[in-house]
Formats: sequence, structure tokens, C-alpha cells
Amino acid sequence: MIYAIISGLLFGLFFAFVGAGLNLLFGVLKLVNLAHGDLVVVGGYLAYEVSVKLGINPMLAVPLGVIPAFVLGVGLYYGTVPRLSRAEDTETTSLVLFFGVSMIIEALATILFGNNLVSLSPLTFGPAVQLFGQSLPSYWLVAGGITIPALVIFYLYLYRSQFGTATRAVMVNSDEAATSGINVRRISAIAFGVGTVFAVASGPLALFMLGGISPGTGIDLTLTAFTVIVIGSLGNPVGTVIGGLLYGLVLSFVQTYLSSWAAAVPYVLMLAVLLIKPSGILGKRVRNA
Amino acid sequence: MSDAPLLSAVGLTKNFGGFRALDDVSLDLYPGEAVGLVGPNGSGKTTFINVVSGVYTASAGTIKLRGLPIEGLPPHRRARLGLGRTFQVPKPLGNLTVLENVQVALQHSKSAKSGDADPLEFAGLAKFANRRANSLTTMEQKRLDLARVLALSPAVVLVDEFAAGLSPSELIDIASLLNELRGKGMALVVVEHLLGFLEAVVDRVLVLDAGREIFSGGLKEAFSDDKVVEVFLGQ
Amino acid sequence: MPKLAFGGSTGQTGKWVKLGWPVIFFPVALMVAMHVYNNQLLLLDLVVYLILAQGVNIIYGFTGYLPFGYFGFFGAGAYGAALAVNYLSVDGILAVVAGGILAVVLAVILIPLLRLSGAYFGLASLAAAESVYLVVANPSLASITKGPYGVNLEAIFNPNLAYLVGVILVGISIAVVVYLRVSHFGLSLRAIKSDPVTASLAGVNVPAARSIAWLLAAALAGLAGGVFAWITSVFYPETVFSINVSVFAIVFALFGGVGSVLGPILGGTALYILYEFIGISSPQYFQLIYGGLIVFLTLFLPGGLASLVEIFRRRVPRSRAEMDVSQGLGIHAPLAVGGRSADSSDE
Amino acid sequence: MEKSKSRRLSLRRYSSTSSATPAKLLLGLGMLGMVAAACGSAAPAASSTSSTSGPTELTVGTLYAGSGAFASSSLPQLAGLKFWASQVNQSGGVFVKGLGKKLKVKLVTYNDQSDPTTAATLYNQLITQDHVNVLTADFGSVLTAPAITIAQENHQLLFDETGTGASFFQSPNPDLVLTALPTSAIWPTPLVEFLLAKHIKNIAVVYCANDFDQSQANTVQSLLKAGGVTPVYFQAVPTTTTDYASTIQSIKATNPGAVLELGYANNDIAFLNDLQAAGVKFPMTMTVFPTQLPALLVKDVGAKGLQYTYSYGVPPILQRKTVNFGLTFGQFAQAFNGNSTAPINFPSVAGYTTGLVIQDALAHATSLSQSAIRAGVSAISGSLKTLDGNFQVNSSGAQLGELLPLAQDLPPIGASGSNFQIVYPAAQATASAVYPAP
Repeated sequence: MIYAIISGLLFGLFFAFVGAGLNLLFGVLKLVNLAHGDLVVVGGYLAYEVSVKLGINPMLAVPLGVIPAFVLGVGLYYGTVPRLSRAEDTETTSLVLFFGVSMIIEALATILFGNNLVSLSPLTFGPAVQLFGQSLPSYWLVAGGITIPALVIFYLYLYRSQFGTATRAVMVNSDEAATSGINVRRISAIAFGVGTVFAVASGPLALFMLGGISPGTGIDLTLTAFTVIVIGSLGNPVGTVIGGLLYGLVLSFVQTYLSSWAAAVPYVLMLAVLLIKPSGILGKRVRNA
Repeated sequence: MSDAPLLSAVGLTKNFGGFRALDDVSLDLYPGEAVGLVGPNGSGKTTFINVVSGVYTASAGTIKLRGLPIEGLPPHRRARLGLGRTFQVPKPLGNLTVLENVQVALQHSKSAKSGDADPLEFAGLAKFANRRANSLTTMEQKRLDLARVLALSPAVVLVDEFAAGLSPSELIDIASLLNELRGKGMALVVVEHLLGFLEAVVDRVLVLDAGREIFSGGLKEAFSDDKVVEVFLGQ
Repeated sequence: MPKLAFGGSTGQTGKWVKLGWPVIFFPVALMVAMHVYNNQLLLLDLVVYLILAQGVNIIYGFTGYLPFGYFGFFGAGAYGAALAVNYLSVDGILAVVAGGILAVVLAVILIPLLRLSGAYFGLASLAAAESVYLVVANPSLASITKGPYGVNLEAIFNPNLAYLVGVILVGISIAVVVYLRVSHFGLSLRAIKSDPVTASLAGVNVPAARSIAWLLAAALAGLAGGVFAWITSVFYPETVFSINVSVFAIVFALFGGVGSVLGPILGGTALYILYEFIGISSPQYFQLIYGGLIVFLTLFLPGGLASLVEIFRRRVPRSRAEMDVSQGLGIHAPLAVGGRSADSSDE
Repeated sequence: MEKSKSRRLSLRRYSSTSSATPAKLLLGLGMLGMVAAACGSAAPAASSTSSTSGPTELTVGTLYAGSGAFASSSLPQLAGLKFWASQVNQSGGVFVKGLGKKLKVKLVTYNDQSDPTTAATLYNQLITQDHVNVLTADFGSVLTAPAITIAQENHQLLFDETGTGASFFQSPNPDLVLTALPTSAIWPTPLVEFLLAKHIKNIAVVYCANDFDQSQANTVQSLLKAGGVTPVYFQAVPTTTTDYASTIQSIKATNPGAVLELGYANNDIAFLNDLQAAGVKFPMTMTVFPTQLPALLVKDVGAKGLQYTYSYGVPPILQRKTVNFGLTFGQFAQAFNGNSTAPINFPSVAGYTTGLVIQDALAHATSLSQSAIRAGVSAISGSLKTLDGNFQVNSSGAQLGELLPLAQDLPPIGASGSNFQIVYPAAQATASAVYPAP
């Protein structure tokens, strides 16, 4: 029971970390980056390579990945969004477009790393740790130690920085933000970069939390992340944490008490939230007619 | 004026959460009649049109079209019964051709009959028939909105701020178009800011403020009404 | 004021003749193909994906709902057929029908999803399909669905008849799309895709029309799943509930051009040949090409192959013959993005 | 109903239309060409052996998983088969009794990437397009299953190398022969005997939901029941499972005397890793693959993580003494090392064994027809003894040659990182079991 709660909270924070960037993009650009999970997987492979080839701590992939990920994100933005925004149904078209990007990343990952599952020993950070009377994997502590500061940084970026204020203005209404002198394009590009950084940065943890990654892990991660942000309400980055924790706890309890149905948790939760309370925690119109 | 109203709205009210956008507004409209709907921004004019056309459901009140209650009907049923509306910002079916835009409405009309005017000719868009609606100018798209409404052979047309941005000659054109519709026995509700245009089209006005009716009567009389003057000067 | 001149019926028949030839042509071509080449599984795959691409065309191309979870109906169809065979001992054709029925039942349950817009719908449909998969594949239900251990339909094995049924379904799927191209109903769907509010104010019963399109698309996928089950005989839940089914169908349709009759067939056939060349031996390169194609198409050619003809027609001074070709193809104007510059030229 | 309205009323037609033109006809012909091309192009350049002048070579078709979940087992299995082919070709080829001459072996292989759907298409390709003389399956039950029906429908004999799922062998089938392993339904027999002999009561079973592992789990359950024991934990998980953290917690709560985790290599690795990560030790932990792929398990789990783990005794750990056909394990290991970069492990032995079964069957086959080859198999059943043990099949194609003993990884850790010894049954034992594990 205690184990299930700890597990749920930690996985919840982890999925909040995975979902944070996705939600930021949706908030700013009103598009769903279906390649988000694949970017997480890229981060995972980076950590794997760092650990196996260089023999250093895989978590060093997080700082190493920041700048390339930011550049990649900004590049993705300028390569696609300006042209995309001319489409009639931007939201659906973006879904298709980033699905294509997702396939490209997945294919490249398969070509580079093969489609086998890669994993690192769960003892990378030492043997199990005794805490709250439970014997917990040491990588859980590492996960908590990375996720919590990362989510705090995310919060500070949005609510305590100048960029963050402008970013939130764009989220509320990009037209009005533009008329009040905010460079919407620049803010959006930076948001894309930051979202990508968060995706890639959560990858090394995915390597441990999921028991390993393969190129096909990406799409599942995207769906789970989407579930988390739908629960917490789309476009509201803080809601992501609540959504993540809720999701993590439900998953953990289903795993413990109804294990054969655990895989269905993200999908059933997503459907339930979309059909019963589509706005998540904050009200927002998502329905047609 | 004949004795039975084409459109009869009684006590229309619309709440958005705790905000009352429309508060107990009533209007009777007779064949061939045109009523102007006037008021400052946010006074509930467009809400009134949305509630009558079915885009929103009324929180309270009744709407009858030719004596038939329609407040419970979805928008497409109201449209088929002869209730048409245009939009302040035109909403064409962008990927369809101009012709197809009109055909959509035509195929659903319950009252269209041969001998009716060709809506595209009427709206002056015949030469664009095979163009995609997206490629039209905003003005042409407004005319297309109107043509699509006409294809329904409507009894009542709700016209939402049609005149904004029109040149004087276009204004005259549109005004005579609308008058021609009246001549065919249609009734019009015209939301408009331009007084000159209203003068050319409507018989009487309904003035709204903060969702409530504050005046109903002739256009000239409206501007000698204290409340109306206060609302407009205060704006 | 000019009078409304034409009665509609002659125009309709004319359009049927002009657009309808593929309804006969492609099934015949596919029957001929079977005698030229006898790895029936490969040909059946092509047949299945042609049907699925037309199904995607109906719900996405005409109505604008992107069904990422389309494979749910395909899987439901395959399992509907399997359950019918294993519990009701029906023959192959009835099993295929049962597959179609189960898919439609699933689609009816999922109609509320149509209230969601854009990305929400796409992802919710995916979640729904995955949920169905996890129910079918769940070891706890193995006594009913055989769970993850797969089903066996050897009892009704008859590859030639299964292929024939598949080919007939290709004809039917094309006929449905031709119907949508020429009918008022199809026009209503395209109006919904363009703007649901305007469509409803023009008298289109939006919830009913989009539901019908949804059920049609689901029925085609279910029937295709039934045929697949019939000819494959042994399959696992993950064989039929695979997101690749959706991916192939969507890319085939997009590549050829959604909203047109021939686009999905041309796109499907062309990409399937590509798949045969490189997809089986090195699927990751094929996936790379697929992904690249999707990106390119959505950014630069949203109308697919079919819109190339349209652009060609616009660029080159019009001669009668060219116009006839494009109209015969059943192509309408390209979607918003790529075609815009071409559109601004006066006609 | 909507059409009837249009009869009364329609808009004037603004566009002119005209009837069919030569351009359209041309287009149609082009499409026909495309379809035909699609079909033609799909045929690979593999040679056809259906010539009338008598075959000059023997084509053996097989699939392998170049990547994906089964690659780690499938690639060495293919290497074993290739090794056999190069061995027989060096000696002039494989002798076919009915032809009275030797034929060179030519392997036709495709990569199914661990995907059963792709595999189905490719098996069909091997049979209908390449017309291979001998068809063998890819590694394991999941990738073998699609071949079984396709082979049966085409009356092609399938040499099933390692697909041991019990459901494959439930009725007589002339088109199926399991070559290198007994059916997995009898794998756990010595294991359960061991559990009962040791009077181990709280037994937990977690197995992956596939034919292979389910067959074993069902056998474990029924044999235990016969011995009066009901497992305290008996759960299926998806074959894709890579995270066993919460499963381990649930099992731990039952205070088990023995834990059997029945999976494929990826599952076993994840399970053993998660045990270590959670710092959990059970008195007995048994998984399937440590003895089949020892090098891989040592690399991914670590020597410590494997210590005291139980597994099935298969070659190379189990070395058969009496071999009457082909190389002994020692000879095989030496020759294979020089011949291939693949590791010597159970799948490579299985691939080689399959080759030996084919070779011996053909030496007794009156022609190259599939039924004659099956008759050849029957002729050698019961008498063939390879490095993989006795070969004996029944009418449904199941191998019942020999049971798999139980092995345990015991100290001292050798250079290879593991030291599996047979611990049960006593007749075969090379060491005695350490229970409970320290």
C-alpha cells in the first residue's frame, strides 16, 4: 500500500515531467506535438550511449542534451509551424505533420540503434534503498531528485521570468499579445525549444522508469503524456503536475490490484476525462457544435 | 402588415455561467418588415441572433416561426424551416466552391421552389460560381453568406453587421438588395451600427443595453429617447 | 431575374458515369492481378489497404475527422469474424458480415467522440482503439477472445473466395466514395469539414451526417478486417489492432489525395509497390520515407497526388482535354495550404 | 429523399462537362499497368527449383528476426542452420535417397523483424513464390505460429525449430515437425518434480501471455495440482512487459518459497534486474532463458544477479553423451567458433540440429515431395541421436525425445560469468541444488 503510493507519486512526477513540454507547446501554439514521446526516446538513447560508450553516469545526458535539444526544437518550429499555420484546420493538420516527424525520428532511431529494447542496469545508482519501511530501487530516488527540480525550473520559467510572462500572454491570446508588442513568433520558437529540452531531458529517466526503451516506445509515451495533460487540462502547464500525480496513483493501484488491466489505464482515463469533463481542471472549449 | 407574426420571440434570456448576456427580450416580426437591432458593443445583439438561429440554446423564453415553436430545435431544423442568418465576420464554407456553398443550403430548404431567384445572381456572385469560397474577398464572402441564406428561401433573415467596411456605393447596393427581399415578403432583423444604412432599410428599431430592451419604436423616435441617448453618449 | 433552369437528375447520372468507372475497373484489375501473381497474402494486403484508405477518405477526406484509432474497427472486424466462426460456426461470407457488424456496433458506441474536435478527436479515437485492443488481448478474457494467444480460422479457409470478396469490397468502397462525390450527402459532409457551424445554419444535420460517415467508414474497416481474418486464418490481437493499420491507411489516402475518388487508390497502389520493394526487407527505411512523405505532403502538397493534376490544370492554359481528365478523376480543388497561390489567379 | 428535392430545383449549371476522352482511357491503361507492376515487382529474385530436368540444388527457406524482441535468439539459430548448410556443402551436399545423388543446399532467408504479421507474408512468399524444397520456421512460438497454418494450407512440411507452444500439436498434422526441443508443455515436468520433492509450498508463477510460456505455466499448474499444491500467485502479463517492479511487490507479499518467471529473454532480463533493484531475494527464482542465452543474461543482469537462479538444462549446459549423427557438442563448439561470429548457445545448437534432422530425413526420403520428406522424418524418429538428444516425433509433429532437467547457477562463478549445473533429476545431476538461496 505504502509502496503503491510512493510508486504512484514518483511515476506521476515522472509523467508530469514528460508531459510538461507537450503541454507548453499546446498552450502556446495550439498544436499537439505527436513526436514528443520520440524526443523523450532520443534523450533515452543519448543517456544509453553516454553510459555505454563513455562509461559515465547516464544522467549527465541531461545537461549534455539541453543545447542540442533547444536548437532542435527551435529548428523544428521554424521548419514547420510558419507554413503550417496557413492550413485551414491547423490543429488536425499539425497532428498529421508531427506524426510524420515522429515516424522520421522512430525510423532514424531504428537505423542507428536497431529496434531492440535497450536498458541499463537498475543498479547503476547503487543497490536498493530502505525508506518508509520499504525497499525501493535507487533509481527512484534519482528520478525524484531530477524531476522535482526540473518541474520547479519549469514553473520559474513560466511564472517568474520575463519570457514566461510573455509566453503566458501568448497562451491567453496570441493576437492580443502581438498587438501589445510581444514577438509572438520568437516566443513560440523559444517555447518549442524549451518543450523539446524538457522532452529530451526526461528521456534518461525513461530508460529506468520504463525498464528500457526502444524506438517504438515514443508513441506510447506521447499518448500517456497526452492523457496526463488532458487530466490536468490542456494548455495549463501547472495542471500537468496534478494530472501526472493523479495518473501515477491510479496506474500504481491498478498495477497492484488488477495488474492485467494496467496497460489500459492511460487510454481509459483519457476517454473518461474527454467524454465526461473534457476541459480537465480548467474550463476550455474543446467540442464541436 | 398581415396579422400573424412570422417570427415571435418572447422573453428570451441567455445566461453564460453567472453572466446574463440577454435578459427578457421580446420581438414580433411581420412579413415584409425589417427591424434594426441597435446597442453598444456587448449589449446582446449578436447573442440575440445566436439564440434565435440556434447557435446557442435559450436559457428561457420562447421562439415561434410562423407560429411553430422552434426554441427546442437544433440550428439545422430552424434553417430548414426558413430561418437564415449571416455573420459579422463571414463564415464561408472555404473549401467549397461558391456554387457548392449555395447548393448545400438549397438541398435542405423546405420551401424553395422553381421560380425563385437564383441566389448567386441575386447576390452578384454568378461570375465566381466555380471559385473556391476561400479565394473571395471579405466583401464577396459576405455576399456569399447572404446568397447561402437566400438559397434556404427563408421567411426570416437575421443580418449581423453586414455594412461594416462597405464603400458607399456598395452600401446602396446592399440596402436595395435587402429591400428587395422585404418586397418578397421576407422579414429582416438587421444588427447595425451605421445609422444611414439602418434608415434606408428598417421600419423600426429595438435598442438593447446590457442584454435588456431599453427602447422599441421608430428610428427617429429612438434618438429623442433619453435612455437611448444616455446609452450611446455614455459609450 | 433568371430562372433556375436545370433538373438535377441528368447531371447526376452524367457524374456517375464520369466518376464511376473505377468501381468496375479496379476490381477487374485486381482479379487479373491474382492470375499474374500468386502470393495472395501480398495482394490481399493491397486489397485491404485500398478499402481502408477509402474508409479514411470518407471520414477524414470528406468530414475532417482524423481517425488515428481507425485500426480499432479493423481489429473489431477481424475479431467479429473470428468469434462468429468459433461460436456460431458461420461460413466465410457471413463471418465477414459479422466483422462489419461488430465494427459498426463499436462505432455506434464511439459516436460521442465526434463531439470532440481536432486533435482531441484524433487522440481520443486512438485511445478508444487501444482500449478495445487491451480488452481483446487481456489474458483475463482468454476464455472468450482467446486473449493474447490468437485465434484460428482454418475451419473456413478459402483464399480464393476471400480474395474475391475483398475485391468486391474494393468496388463497394470506391462506389461509396463516388456516391459522396456526386450526392447531396457528400456535399453536406464537405460543408461540415469546412465549417460545422455554417453547415448547420445552412440546414445540414451535422450530428446525423457525421455519424453516418463515421459508421460507413467503420463498416468498411470492419469488413476489411473480416476478409483479412478469413484469408490470414491465424492471427493475434496485435496483428489486427496495430497502429500501423491506421498509419498505412491514412498515408495511402493522404498521398493520393483525400476527398477524391482515385487519390486513395493511386496513392495506395503506388506506396504499396514501394513497400514491396523496400518495406518488407528494411521497414525502417520505408518508415523514414513515409514520415518524410507525411511532412512534405502536409506542408507542401496537402491535396496529395490528385492535386498535382489540379495544379497542372491551373498552370497550363486550359484546353478541353485537360479539363476532362481532371474532372474524370473526380478531383476537386486542393486543400488550403498549397493551393492558395494558384487560387489567387483570376479564372 | 434528398435527391427527390433536386428534381424540382437545382441551380443553373455553371461549368461545362463533357464525356469520356482518349486521355482517360490512357490513364486507365496506366493504372492497369501499375497494378500488374505491383504484382510483378513483389517477386524477389530467388531462384525457382521447379524445373523439369531434376533439381540441382536443395532450397531451404527460413525466416530470421534481424531486430526486435526475438533477434537475440533468432540470429544465432539462423547461424546454426547456416553452419549446417556450409558443413554439408563442404562434403558435396545433402544426399536424397529418392534421387540417388547429393544436392547442394541453398538457403533462402528473409528478415521478419520479430513481427508475426510480416512473418506470415514472408512464409507465404517462401512457399508460393520461391517454392522452397524445405521450409523451416523462425525462432520461438510467436514467430512460428503464422507458419503452421500457412504450411498446412499449402501442404508444405514445416520444420519447426523452436516453436514449442502446446497449442500447435493438439491434433494430427502431417505438415509439422518440431526438431530441436520437446513441446513446451513437457518442459516443466522435472521442475515440478523438484518442487514437490523439496516440499516447497508457497509457489508463485508469473508468465507472459504467449503460447510458449502459457503452455509451461498450464503444465506447472496442473502438475502441482496433481501433487496437491495450489500456487499462491498465478498471473499472466503481456509479453511486452519490461517493468516488473509492482509484480515483484505483489509476489513478495505472498511470501513465496519459489518464484517461477516464464518469459522470453527480454522479460527474464527485466525481471531479474528488477529483483536486484528492489533488493528482493526469493529462496528460489526460476526463469527460462539464462541457460539458453547465458552470455546475454550475464551481460544484462550481471553475474551476481544470476547467482542461484534456476533454469532449464539445455545444451550447451546439458551435454548429451550418445550422438549417432552429426557432430558432438565439443566438435560443434570448435567448428562453429571458427565458422561463425554468432555465440555458441542453445539457439545455435537448435539451428544446427534442425539441419541434421533435415539431412537425415532426406537420406530416407524417396523423393523431394513433401509427403516423402515427412515419411523420411518418420523413418528416423526414435533412432536419431544428435548433440541435442534423442529425436522422436508423434503424429501431430510434437517432439517427445527427452525431458529438460533443472539447472542452477552455482558458485564459483566461471570466466563466462555463470556456472549452471544440472541439479535435478539425480541421474543427470552434476551438482546438488542450493535451497533456499543464501
